[in-house]
Amino acid sequence: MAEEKKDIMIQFQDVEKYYGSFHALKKVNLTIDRGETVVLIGPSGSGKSTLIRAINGLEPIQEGHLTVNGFDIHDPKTDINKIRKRVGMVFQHFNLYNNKSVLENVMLAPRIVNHIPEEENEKYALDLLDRVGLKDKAGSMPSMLSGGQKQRVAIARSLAMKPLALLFDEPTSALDPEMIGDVLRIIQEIANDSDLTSLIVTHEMNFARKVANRVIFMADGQILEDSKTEDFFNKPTSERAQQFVDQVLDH
Amino acid sequence: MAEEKKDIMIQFQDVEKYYGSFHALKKVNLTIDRGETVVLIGPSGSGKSTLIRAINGLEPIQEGHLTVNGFDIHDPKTDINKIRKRVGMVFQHFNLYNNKSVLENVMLAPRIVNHIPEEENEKYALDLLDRVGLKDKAGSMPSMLSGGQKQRVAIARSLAMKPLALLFDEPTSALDPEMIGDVLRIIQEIANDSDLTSLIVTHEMNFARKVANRVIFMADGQILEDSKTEDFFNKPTSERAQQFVDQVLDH
Amino acid sequence: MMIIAASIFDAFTPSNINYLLGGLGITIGVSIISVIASLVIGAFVGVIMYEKVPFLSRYVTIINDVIRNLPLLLIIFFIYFVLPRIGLYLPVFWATVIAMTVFESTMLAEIIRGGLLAVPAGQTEGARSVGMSNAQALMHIVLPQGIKKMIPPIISQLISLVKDTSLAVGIVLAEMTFRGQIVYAQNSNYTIPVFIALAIMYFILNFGLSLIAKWFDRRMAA
Amino acid sequence: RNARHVDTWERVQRLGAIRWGVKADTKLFGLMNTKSGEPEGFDVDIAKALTVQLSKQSGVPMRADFTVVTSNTRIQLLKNANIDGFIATATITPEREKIIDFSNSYFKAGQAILVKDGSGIKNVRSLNNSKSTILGVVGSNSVINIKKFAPKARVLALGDYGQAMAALKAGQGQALTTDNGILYGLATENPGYSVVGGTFTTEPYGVAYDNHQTAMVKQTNRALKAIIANGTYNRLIRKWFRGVPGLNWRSLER
Amino acid sequence: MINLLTSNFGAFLTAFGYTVLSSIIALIASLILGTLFAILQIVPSRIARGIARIYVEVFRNIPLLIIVMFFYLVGTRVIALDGFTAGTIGLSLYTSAFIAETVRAGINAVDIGQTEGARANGLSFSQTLRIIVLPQAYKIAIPSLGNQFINLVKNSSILAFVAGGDLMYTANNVAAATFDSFNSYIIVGIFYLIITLPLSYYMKYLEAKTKGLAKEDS
Ligand SMILES: Nc1ncnc2c1ncn2[C@@H]1O[C@H](COP(=O)(O)OP(=O)(O)OP(=O)(O)O)[C@@H](O)[C@H]1O
Ligand SMILES: Nc1ncnc2c1ncn2[C@@H]1O[C@H](COP(=O)(O)OP(=O)(O)OP(=O)(O)O)[C@@H](O)[C@H]1O
Ligand SMILES: NC(=O)CC[C@H](N)C(=O)O
Ligand SMILES: [Mg+2]
Ligand SMILES: [Mg+2]
Repeated sequence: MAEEKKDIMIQFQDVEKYYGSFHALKKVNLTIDRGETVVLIGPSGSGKSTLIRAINGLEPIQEGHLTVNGFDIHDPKTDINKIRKRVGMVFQHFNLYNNKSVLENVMLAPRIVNHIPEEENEKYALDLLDRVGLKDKAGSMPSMLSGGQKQRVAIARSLAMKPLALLFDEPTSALDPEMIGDVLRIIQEIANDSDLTSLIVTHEMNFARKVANRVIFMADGQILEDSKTEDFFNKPTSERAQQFVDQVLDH
Repeated sequence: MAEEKKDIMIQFQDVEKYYGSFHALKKVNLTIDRGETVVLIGPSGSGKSTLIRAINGLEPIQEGHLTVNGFDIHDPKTDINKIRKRVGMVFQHFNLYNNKSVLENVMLAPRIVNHIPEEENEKYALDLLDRVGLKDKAGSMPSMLSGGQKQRVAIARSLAMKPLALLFDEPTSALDPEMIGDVLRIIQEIANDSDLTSLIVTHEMNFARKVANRVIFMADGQILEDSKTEDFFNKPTSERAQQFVDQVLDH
Repeated sequence: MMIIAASIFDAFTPSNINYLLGGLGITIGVSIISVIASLVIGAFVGVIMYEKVPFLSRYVTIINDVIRNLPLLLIIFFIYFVLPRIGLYLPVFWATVIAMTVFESTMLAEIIRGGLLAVPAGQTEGARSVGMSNAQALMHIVLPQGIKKMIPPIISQLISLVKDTSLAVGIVLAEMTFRGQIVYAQNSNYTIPVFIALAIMYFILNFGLSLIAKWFDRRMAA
Repeated sequence: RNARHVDTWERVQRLGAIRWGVKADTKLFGLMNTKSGEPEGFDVDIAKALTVQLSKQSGVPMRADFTVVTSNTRIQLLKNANIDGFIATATITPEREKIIDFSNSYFKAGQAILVKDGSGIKNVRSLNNSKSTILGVVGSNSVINIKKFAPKARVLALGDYGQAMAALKAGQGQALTTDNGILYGLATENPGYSVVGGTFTTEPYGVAYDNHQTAMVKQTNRALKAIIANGTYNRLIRKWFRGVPGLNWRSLER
Repeated sequence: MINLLTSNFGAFLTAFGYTVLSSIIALIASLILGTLFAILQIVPSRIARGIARIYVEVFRNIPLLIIVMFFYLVGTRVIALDGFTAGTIGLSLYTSAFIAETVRAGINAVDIGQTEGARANGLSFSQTLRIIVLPQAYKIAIPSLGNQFINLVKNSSILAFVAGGDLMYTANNVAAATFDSFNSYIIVGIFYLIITLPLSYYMKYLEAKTKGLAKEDS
């Protein structure tokens, strides 16, 4: 498996995922190259979170191969933490460590996982907080931040591990409308960084249009559409996708 | 107070509201006539929920007069349940009774508050569920419904008390994007019912534009703007409102 | 009622009061040692049950469930009768400490397991998603947050422990309740006043503890 | 089987002390003095006298230490090696002799009943009906014996004599049964309650040791003879039982 | 062990019956009392809240042994209470203090939105409490009520001290008569586990189920 083509970052081959008897991912095939920015959309319950969490090993798969950065996640010999170190994840509900300050949230994993020297670690963490506009909140506890601020810290926390890929699971859907803009702007900046691979689940269609190279549409655990962004928004091939886009853009 | 002009439904006169030492509503003056549809917007924490909850007596006010349907809410002699019977409220998180079926949710208050005969009550409840498109879910428990369905049941539940006014506090902001349309459509139908007074907090600007007679903009506990809908969207007078509208419409 | 009132004065001579207070010392002594021992063991067992280590967690959980579902009184008697069979000859004080520790550590283990489970899954996921190991996530993220939720039930369990030392009366530990019995053995008219005095002393001790716990809890929350 | 008791006689000489189990809740025999923290009573004094005599016999100076026991725990404390022996109003019975050793009898008691004056109960036979409840203490053979004399009555076993007496006063039963000596102790402080009907069993008290302590038992029997011979025994009988109403202390002398 | 069990089978079985009976009576009584004192703690009357607080604190902070002794020796002077009755009353009052706390916590854990929804819908305070909040509070409290019940069964062993005829009392008597303490206590231990273990596993199952549901909800 380590002989994958060098420019493939994430590859699903006939992946099947079950929750008990519920079939959540059905024969999923998907290849994402290094540096790509891919947006994943689809109705609620279609399996978007399941797919994205599988990449990070948060959900085990039952069948098929899922190769991330050259390692097969489904192979029991693979050390999942090796993958996670290089693949960051940003959650809908932020999942900041409630018991740690903002700065500690960013510094903890580099310190205890990558053993970065304290000084270097702090400097980089503060740089990142600066980049997301929150250097002045370094000493605050998560509970004192607004949703938008929390999400920006979560993004900085992921970046601190110098990831090759970042996964975003509805990063703005728990935010007040006013806060959404700031977070999307930062995600866009990160995605434009040509080295980084991004996979983003979102309902913000305008944003998707601006940022994505490709759009993937899922329904009922299947990938129904995988197209260039402009093609997708001009005319989705499947009726289900058309219907979805209409509904989301309607009001 | 009962000699208010007959066509005024809700009137705030120099209302002040504190949470402990926090000044949440500052000298609020506002008059809403019977049959009007008013949209209330403003940034997070500006006091929109506080204002709307005060009308229903869910939050006590400290100063001023707040007259609803001719009764002064701030007067200790007023029986708040008399007002609540005629003023319905729809919440962001639906607040359906989790321990009652859909039909029971709708029938409970008319039965135990208004003592409507069982048969008549059930007939009307089923009519309402039909109106919101959920007659077939009458026997379901709330936990089996999607967010959009829950909110439609909540609307039916409010209507069952034959209210003079309905208050909506961000009725769609906890919903999946696909579900929002249906709920907004029903709210619009209700608002167009010329007898009913509606006060709606929402971030859905397109909807606001379609449904409202007037738009009220709040920030920091104050009403900064109170204009005809078209006037507001063409050119808000305050800079703060302009900025807010830009931000919400931006992405 | 007359008898009670009259015998209150007779029952509480300075030497009797002293004697009872000496029992309070033993009650507190047994409690403190058992608290510390059962917190350590309970934390260990609780984490094993939470972590789902293959085999180990399963058997530890079964043993824990059996013990915590037995009456403490029974465990006290049982331990007391069993220890010599396995060659352990202990003074009553230590037999009580062992019985209390065996029982209370199973109760605490259950509380600790529950507290860890109550930390939202998102916290573990956040930690795991940046490459932390299970142990690192537990130590740095889950445990510190779980402890906050565990404190109130732990405190009430510890208050139970203090009350439960009264059961050691069955194996003649000279704690407060037993000494109460000795006092009324002098004159059986003292029986009722002594029980009232015991009730008051336990109440002060435990209510005091719960006030301290509340204060502590508020400080933690702030 | 009992490592620390392999040989009690050898052990007490080695340590220069005998740890006696005595009662602390039984008037006349063993009752705690809360001022001194030391138990006092006939059994306690016998223990002291025996210790002195046993010291003489062995030539090793020995101290008497006291540990509190109750009817329900005395045998277990012996088995747990918390004590070397007990002198605690314990009747020598064949059942007990299977698991522990007894010296010769040092006191002859008999089981009786204590009732409220004017209750109309004259003896144990008047309790033999299903309406009667008889109170006793867990671990005493009295609650087992009584079933032979009043098989129809209900028997309730409480934790100690204080509780049993309080229960009798509270009306939880019509009679309290145990050995006459213990009952006289309770009767002295509770006017209005009397021992009635005389004794209906014989209860020879013995000094108890763990199983197979032949040496210790032999030495104890020798010591018992000695303290009877030198008048100590009768002095103790006088000290504790003279003036107890209803009790003929002279008959107890040896 | 088998010998001891068969030769005293009748006694153990009767004792088991007493333990079960006392537990069931105390469960029902303490649920009723506990709910009452939980409600008193949330009504808008300071006096009611104060009385409820005192009740709960008193019964929570005094050992059950002493409460039971009190009813057995003192309470019985008011109306005759035998050991079983006095023990069961003590057990009920003691447990009700804990149940009051559990039910109160359950009430507090019901989403405030449920109350607001009901009040906004025109229901009165007591209607809201009775019809909407309490049923949900009980549901939330089930795991913890279950644990209280298990504790109650275990605590019923206190009846031994007042000759309540229960399992523990019988174990003590059999042990004293046969000198076979080891096996007597093992036998009653098994009898206790027959009641408590299935309950405890059922509670764990419920806990797992509600947790699973909560996950799907969010
Ligand atoms: N832990 C779980 N156990 C059982 N079923 C689950 C679990 N997690 C998700 N599912 C089910 O799997 C399906 C896909 O869920 P998933 O969360 O991936 O959907 P999604 O596309 O992310 O939806 P949303 O837009 O609501 O986040 C849903 O039907 C969901 O109910
Ligand atoms: N119960 C409360 N106690 C103390 N402060 C409160 C309470 N409820 C609201 N506040 C504060 O009052 C202010 C106004 O709150 P309110 O909920 O009315 O705002 P809002 O405009 O509805 O905001 P959002 O758009 O986030 O719902 C906020 O600063 C909030 O923190
Ligand atoms: N309770 C007692 O110790 C006295 C009763 C009786 N002599 C016995 O040995 O059991
Ligand atoms: Mg999802
Ligand atoms: Mg609000």
